[in-house]
Amino acid sequence: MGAVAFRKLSKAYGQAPIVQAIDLDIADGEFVVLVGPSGSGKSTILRMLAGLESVTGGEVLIGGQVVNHLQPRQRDIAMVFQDYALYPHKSVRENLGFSLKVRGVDRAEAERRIGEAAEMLGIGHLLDRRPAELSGGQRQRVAMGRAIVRRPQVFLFDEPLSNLDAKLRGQVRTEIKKLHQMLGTTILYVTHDQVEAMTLADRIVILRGGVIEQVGTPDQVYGNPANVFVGGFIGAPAMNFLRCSVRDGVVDYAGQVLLTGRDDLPDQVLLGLRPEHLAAGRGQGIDLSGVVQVVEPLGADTLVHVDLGGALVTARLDPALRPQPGSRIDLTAAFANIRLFDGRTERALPCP
Amino acid sequence: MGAVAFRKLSKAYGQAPIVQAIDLDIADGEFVVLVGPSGSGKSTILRMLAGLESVTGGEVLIGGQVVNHLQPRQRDIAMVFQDYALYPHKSVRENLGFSLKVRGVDRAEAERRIGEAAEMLGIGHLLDRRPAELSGGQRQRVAMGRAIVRRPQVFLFDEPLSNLDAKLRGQVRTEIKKLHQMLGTTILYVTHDQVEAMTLADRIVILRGGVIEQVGTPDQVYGNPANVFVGGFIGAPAMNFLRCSVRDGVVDYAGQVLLTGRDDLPDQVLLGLRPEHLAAGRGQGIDLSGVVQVVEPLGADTLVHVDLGGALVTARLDPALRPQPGSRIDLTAAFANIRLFDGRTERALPCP
Amino acid sequence: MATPRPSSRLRLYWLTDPSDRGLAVMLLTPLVLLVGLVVVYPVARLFRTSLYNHALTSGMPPEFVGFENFLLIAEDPVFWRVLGSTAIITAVTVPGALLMGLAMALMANLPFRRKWPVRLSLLIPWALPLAFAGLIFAWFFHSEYGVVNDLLRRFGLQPVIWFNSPFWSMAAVCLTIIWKTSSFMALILLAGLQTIPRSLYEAADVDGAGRWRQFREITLPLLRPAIVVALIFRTITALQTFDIPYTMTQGGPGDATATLAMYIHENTISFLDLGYGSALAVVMFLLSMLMTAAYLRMIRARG
Amino acid sequence: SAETALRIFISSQHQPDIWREVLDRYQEAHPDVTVEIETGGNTSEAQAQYLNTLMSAEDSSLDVMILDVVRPAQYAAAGWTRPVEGVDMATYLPAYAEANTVGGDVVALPAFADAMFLYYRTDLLEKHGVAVPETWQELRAAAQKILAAEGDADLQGLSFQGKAIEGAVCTFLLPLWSLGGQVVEDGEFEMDDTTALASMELWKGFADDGTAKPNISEVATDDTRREFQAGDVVFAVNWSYAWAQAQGEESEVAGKVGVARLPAMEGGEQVSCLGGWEWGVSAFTEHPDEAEALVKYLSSPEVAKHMAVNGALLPAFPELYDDAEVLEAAPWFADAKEVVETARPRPVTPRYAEVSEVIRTTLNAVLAGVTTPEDGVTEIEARLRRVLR
Amino acid sequence: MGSILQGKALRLIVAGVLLINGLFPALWILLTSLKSEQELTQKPITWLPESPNMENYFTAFTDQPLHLFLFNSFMVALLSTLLTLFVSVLAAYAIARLNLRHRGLILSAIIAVSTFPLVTLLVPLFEVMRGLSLLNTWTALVLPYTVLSLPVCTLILVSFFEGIPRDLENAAMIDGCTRIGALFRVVVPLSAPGVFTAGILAFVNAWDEFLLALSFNSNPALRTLPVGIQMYQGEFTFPWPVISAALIVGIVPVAILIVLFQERVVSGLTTGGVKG
Ligand SMILES: Nc1ncnc2c1ncn2[C@@H]1O[C@H](COP(=O)(O)OP(=O)(O)OP(=O)(O)O)[C@@H](O)[C@H]1O
Ligand SMILES: Nc1ncnc2c1ncn2[C@@H]1O[C@H](COP(=O)(O)OP(=O)(O)OP(=O)(O)O)[C@@H](O)[C@H]1O
Ligand SMILES: [Mg+2]
Ligand SMILES: [Mg+2]
Repeated sequence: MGAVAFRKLSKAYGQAPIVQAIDLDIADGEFVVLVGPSGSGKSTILRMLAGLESVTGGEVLIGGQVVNHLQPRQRDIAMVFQDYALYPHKSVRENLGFSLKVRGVDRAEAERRIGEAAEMLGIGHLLDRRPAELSGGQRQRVAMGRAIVRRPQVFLFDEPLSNLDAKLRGQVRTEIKKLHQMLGTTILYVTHDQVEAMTLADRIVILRGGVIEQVGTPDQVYGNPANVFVGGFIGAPAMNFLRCSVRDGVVDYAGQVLLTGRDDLPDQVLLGLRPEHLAAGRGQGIDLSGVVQVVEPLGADTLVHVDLGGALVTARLDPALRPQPGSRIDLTAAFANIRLFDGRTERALPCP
Repeated sequence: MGAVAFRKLSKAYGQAPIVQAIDLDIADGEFVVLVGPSGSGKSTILRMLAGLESVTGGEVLIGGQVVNHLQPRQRDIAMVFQDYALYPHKSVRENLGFSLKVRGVDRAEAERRIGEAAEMLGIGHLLDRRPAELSGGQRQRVAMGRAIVRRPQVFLFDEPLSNLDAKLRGQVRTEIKKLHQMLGTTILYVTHDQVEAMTLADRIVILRGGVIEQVGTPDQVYGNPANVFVGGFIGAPAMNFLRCSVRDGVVDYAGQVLLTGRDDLPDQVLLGLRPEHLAAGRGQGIDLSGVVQVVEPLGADTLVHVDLGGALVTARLDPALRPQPGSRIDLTAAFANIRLFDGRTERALPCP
Repeated sequence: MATPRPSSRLRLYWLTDPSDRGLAVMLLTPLVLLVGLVVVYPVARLFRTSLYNHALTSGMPPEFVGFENFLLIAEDPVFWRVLGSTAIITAVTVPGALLMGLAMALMANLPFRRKWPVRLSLLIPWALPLAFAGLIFAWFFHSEYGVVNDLLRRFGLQPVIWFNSPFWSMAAVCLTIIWKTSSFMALILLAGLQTIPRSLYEAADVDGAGRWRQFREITLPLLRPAIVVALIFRTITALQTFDIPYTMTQGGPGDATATLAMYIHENTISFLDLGYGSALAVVMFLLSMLMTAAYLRMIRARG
Repeated sequence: SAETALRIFISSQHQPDIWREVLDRYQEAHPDVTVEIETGGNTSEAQAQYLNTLMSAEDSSLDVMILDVVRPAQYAAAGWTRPVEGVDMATYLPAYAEANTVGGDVVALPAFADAMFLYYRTDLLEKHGVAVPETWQELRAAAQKILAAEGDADLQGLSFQGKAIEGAVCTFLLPLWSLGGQVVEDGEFEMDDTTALASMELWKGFADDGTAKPNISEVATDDTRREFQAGDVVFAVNWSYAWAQAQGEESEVAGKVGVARLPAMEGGEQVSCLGGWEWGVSAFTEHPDEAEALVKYLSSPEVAKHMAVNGALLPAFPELYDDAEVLEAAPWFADAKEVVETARPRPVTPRYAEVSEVIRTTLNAVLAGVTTPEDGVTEIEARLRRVLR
Repeated sequence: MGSILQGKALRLIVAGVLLINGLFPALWILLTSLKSEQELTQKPITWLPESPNMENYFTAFTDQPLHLFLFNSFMVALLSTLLTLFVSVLAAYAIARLNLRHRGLILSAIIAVSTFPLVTLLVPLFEVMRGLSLLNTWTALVLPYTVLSLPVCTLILVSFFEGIPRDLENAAMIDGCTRIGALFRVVVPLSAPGVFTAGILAFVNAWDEFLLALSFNSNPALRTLPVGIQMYQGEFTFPWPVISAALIVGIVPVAILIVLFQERVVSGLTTGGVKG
């Protein structure tokens, strides 16, 4: 059925490798979110799966069958393109209905599905416009709608909500979740939005430079990043890292002892601390102290950037707290929330 | 200088009013963020300011002068387009350098500025590519860079970071902030990202359907939304609203007394509660109780959607808390965090 | 701000910063000037002459006769015959060239590794001066020395004396015109094809549209402006068909392949009957404009 | 001194270099005149195209121009040429006097002559013991005999011009004239249906009975020449230019070519069709007198002789055909004299262009089998009556 | 891609047919140019020349100043192409982008220019050129050729300009270009295939034209190719081999030139520019 698998999938443009021998199995009905820095090959992977980009090496499987040589239309997928790719000469309604018309879905049924999708995306009043007469977010919703009206084996979403406001994004996200639960279709979803990634994904795949850095459930990748890159990439604001030296089982940062009794560590470690795990004050586990550099009140929280004497850490503190830039501040974190990484290989180490 | 003002600025496409008699003064050097639902006219306002869209009514002033009839190039502005609008036939370098070349900036200086912008946006290695050979995020950064190399009186940014990953977005955001501090240029910035809006803005303008709903500092609009719309729009997840009836100064929600002694209220109020102000437990001020519907672990927090018997509220709770869907949960919020709105006009009421 | 206020220095402002209308005037001026210089006088004279009895060989001065020339045209059996041939040529060669040109353009737009052979084959018919194309094809269709009949013979078919029969003559003329003019179509369409973003085909591919469907739903609609332009001008030139039948068949056999333009040419250049020739030209102009209006309506109706 | 610069138009196929020689001589004799040659399109049609444009625009840049023999009447009627006075037209071959005189005015003077000849294969005629035919009927018999005996599928008995070109007008007129018919007399339409029909039937008959090829309707002048030269034709009707080529080194039949007068219809006389070119003085010239003087010179026996000797152009003066010098340079002119003398000009009328158009398209249609000879005649009759009203 | 022709075999067949269609006549002319006069009247006809030689080419160049014809044709065509492009680019932009009120009318008027058969305009046009003292100059041909090509070129460009996303032009204006600047620096390069096509059209129109060239430039040194090639003809004779040679010399370099030029015009340039 809709199971998807990549076997040593690679892609290169000329000499430049873009996707490098990726192996991945996605179960039928699974919701997998691809994340990674801009240019890491996310779109390229979706496009290869869709059959829009030739494969340089390896295989793409859908429902257990190698589809490398199948045309996109034979793969039974629907896709939201990052750049929308709306048909400029067709109205929104025709854009949405095109795939149904092509596949011979009957009129009434098509109308019904178009209506549903338009309803869900709040574009019902735009059905007779041409794409050029829409705002950016409206276009994106049409692109989204075009995929939704289909009932394919696999959905591919390439940053489908990036141009929507938070509220709408939340709504559509919920709808996608429902859709997924209702149809049980396999979904590959690219996003830069942490909340989307965390809430939608059965599993998250983190890519960097065309290589998979980690695959895991949202909890796994958030709680136990496989390496410094993943730790830093997942979570906003990003995880803080302190480069510590280890001697005789003592981990110290700039002369300050943070942990003791760890004989299993290499002589250089990176200590990872999420901003939300830092609290003002002392005594929860490890203590740090530094000078407040920038304070960013976000409403629900306040971000405080603190200079620890060399390293800059960000702490997410209570919105009521508004320390003065330049003032000293004490920060503390529980031992349980600390993550350790090898200072050289940057791989995760067993937690304290 | 770079002060911008709109006087009864309107725009209509045919019969449809898109922007409706907007008045707004932006001081020289101010950083104003425009937010609003998709299709609310944000891009249209930027485009009218840039001189790309004709004005249906009212005036646009830059530096105190009416510029309605000036060509875009005479307005000395730089703009990042929502749809990028990169020159497909020019390399990234030429895209960045075009405005400088047109304006006769000398070669070496141009090179320097291009280098700087590319550096800042992490696209230094892409300078010789064409837009078609870039990923979505890379294109967006080029679009950003094209504005940055200029030193205009006013910057217009239309969702300049929507296609970037969280980490990069954070970096670029910081750079924009620095740039603003360094150059003191007036900036109008459209974004759907709450964090960007809150951290960058001197003032936030909230639009709905071409009408300004509120103008204020981030703290103001977050802390004291002028109406239900603003309250619900700013902040993610959105503010929860409970429709309460008021009798004899007693505010009650579905038979549950929430506040007392408020004689100044109309007989219907909406009680607004931000998700982060709800905590598990009882006794902080007002207490609510309901059935857990959906639990969304986000890593740094857990969102819990609770059915209060009719209304659904979202609470942002500690990530360690993972209540079972279907179980009962008690929620509590401090009185200070409650916002009240007129049940009919939806306008804010004095706080308790 | 360095820019002057519009109200204070209105004139300068107009020059440096023309409003849409000012700009439009500026942009259209060269065209208007050139056209005015080159054809307005001739065309005006043409219209005027069409109202005169102005046959040089009559040895009489031009005489104003109003619309008499047009009445004569209506009664002229030769006119109706050449008009018929012209209509046939137009009706056959315009769609013919469109189809052929479309095929050529699609072909030239295919991602072949070497594009130049196709492109060269697309251009050559066109680069061959019109004045010689008819002669050369007359040679090709020659019943004895022509390569067409030679091929027919080689394939065991009965050779045809092309120019002995009105039908085959017309066929040969039409084939030649299609050959010569499909390049024009192909070039315009090829250019149109090149501007259709690839991503639309990708989207259609994903949407499940096959090649034919994509062609119909994406290529054709997006190509429509180019097609209309090509059709307008191909139709106008088809109505003016002259060189190919003139050199190929001299209108023969009899006047079976004589066209309106040949008749105009004959009347003006050979018979020196300028009045009648001009009137015929005016008729041709009206016909062309009628067709053009139909096409323009076509774009507006669906565009 | 008031030097006059004259500009004369010659087709570049008419050997402008040799004309230059005579012009140089003229300049020597008239130091106050310089003559410049302008060469133009090579075919009669291209020249007409050019000259008609120029003349319609009443352009004065040309003073003298060379005209196909069918055009002086038209040009005179249009007022484009200026009559030449004081010339004794009797010195020319009578047909040229006729062709250049319109309503009593001499509107142009002959430059050189041409006519249609019967070309034949001396070798084949000899081999099969056939005499040079004097009537078309004899020609048919001779051709049939030779064809049957030779059994060469590629060989054709007779080649003539059936394509709708100017030559076809001559084709039509030849039998008609032979039977004493006419098309135009004194500018009036004067066609006799029986002779016209005889002509049509004759030609169509040749095509039908295999004397000529079935595709005769696509044969133009040079096709006749080329096929004759390739040895594929026994008899050919053609202008004089074919002679030099047929005897040239590229020819398959060099040395086996004879020329004779064209056959007559039974009971008729042997006639030929007149060709050749004339000098006309432009009506818009700014130097009418000098131009007229020049034309007279160019049309003089002296020049005609020079052109005959050096350019192999047939002279329009009968006596030059017996001139020793001429015959030495072009011996076959001896045979040509008779032909040229019996040549008739095509109808001399300002509306000749229309006459020509009607005749050639109709003949072409008849030869192609699209129309019957009877219908063809009716058609010609009807249309010409309207033209020459 | 945008083709209905799929399947390699079918594609190759169609390509083959089109190639033959396009190239065969030229090839035949080429073969003819290598034959002798007599060979043309052989039955059955020969395909390959019996004894191919270049003599006809030699004749073509010595009989007439073929190089001059080529040069004149080339210059006239080039100048008129440049002028046509310049004028039609401006006009097309006005029609495509400025919201003109009588757009349909303007378009029709422009089209109307090309609906008159040249013959009927010949004489007055001649008078105009004489009035401007332009007879026997390249300009006498360049001007009318330009006007002849203007309508079709303008319409082509209009349809192209309409296809260029407005935001690209907007970006250029923000970057400091005037509208005209944006036109020439962004719109025109992005319409390269269209501009190029218009260019070839104009070029070939000029290259092809016979009637005006014959009448306006009687000076042999100014003859263009079509008129020049006629000079090989006699009143009756039509020396196919030599004329073929001249035609090959006339067509092939131009076609190759255009193709080479075209190879450099990148296609599908608008991709990657805007979202939508
Ligand atoms: N050419 C047009 N014709 C008709 N309506 C239009 C046209 N262009 C834009 N609109 C409408 O104007 C409204 C405002 O558009 P605008 O692009 O300013 O929205 P926006 O606030 O930028 O939205 P987004 O966040 O989605 O980019 C939208 O509802 C859009 O549909
Ligand atoms: N045609 C091309 N030629 C060369 N390099 C290309 C081409 N197309 C894409 N690339 C490169 O391939 C890499 C991967 O691109 P891709 O679009 O998959 O990135 P992405 O992960 O989707 O990024 P984003 O989040 O910015 O959309 C990028 O570095 C891009 O520059
Ligand atoms: Mg991407
Ligand atoms: Mg927008």
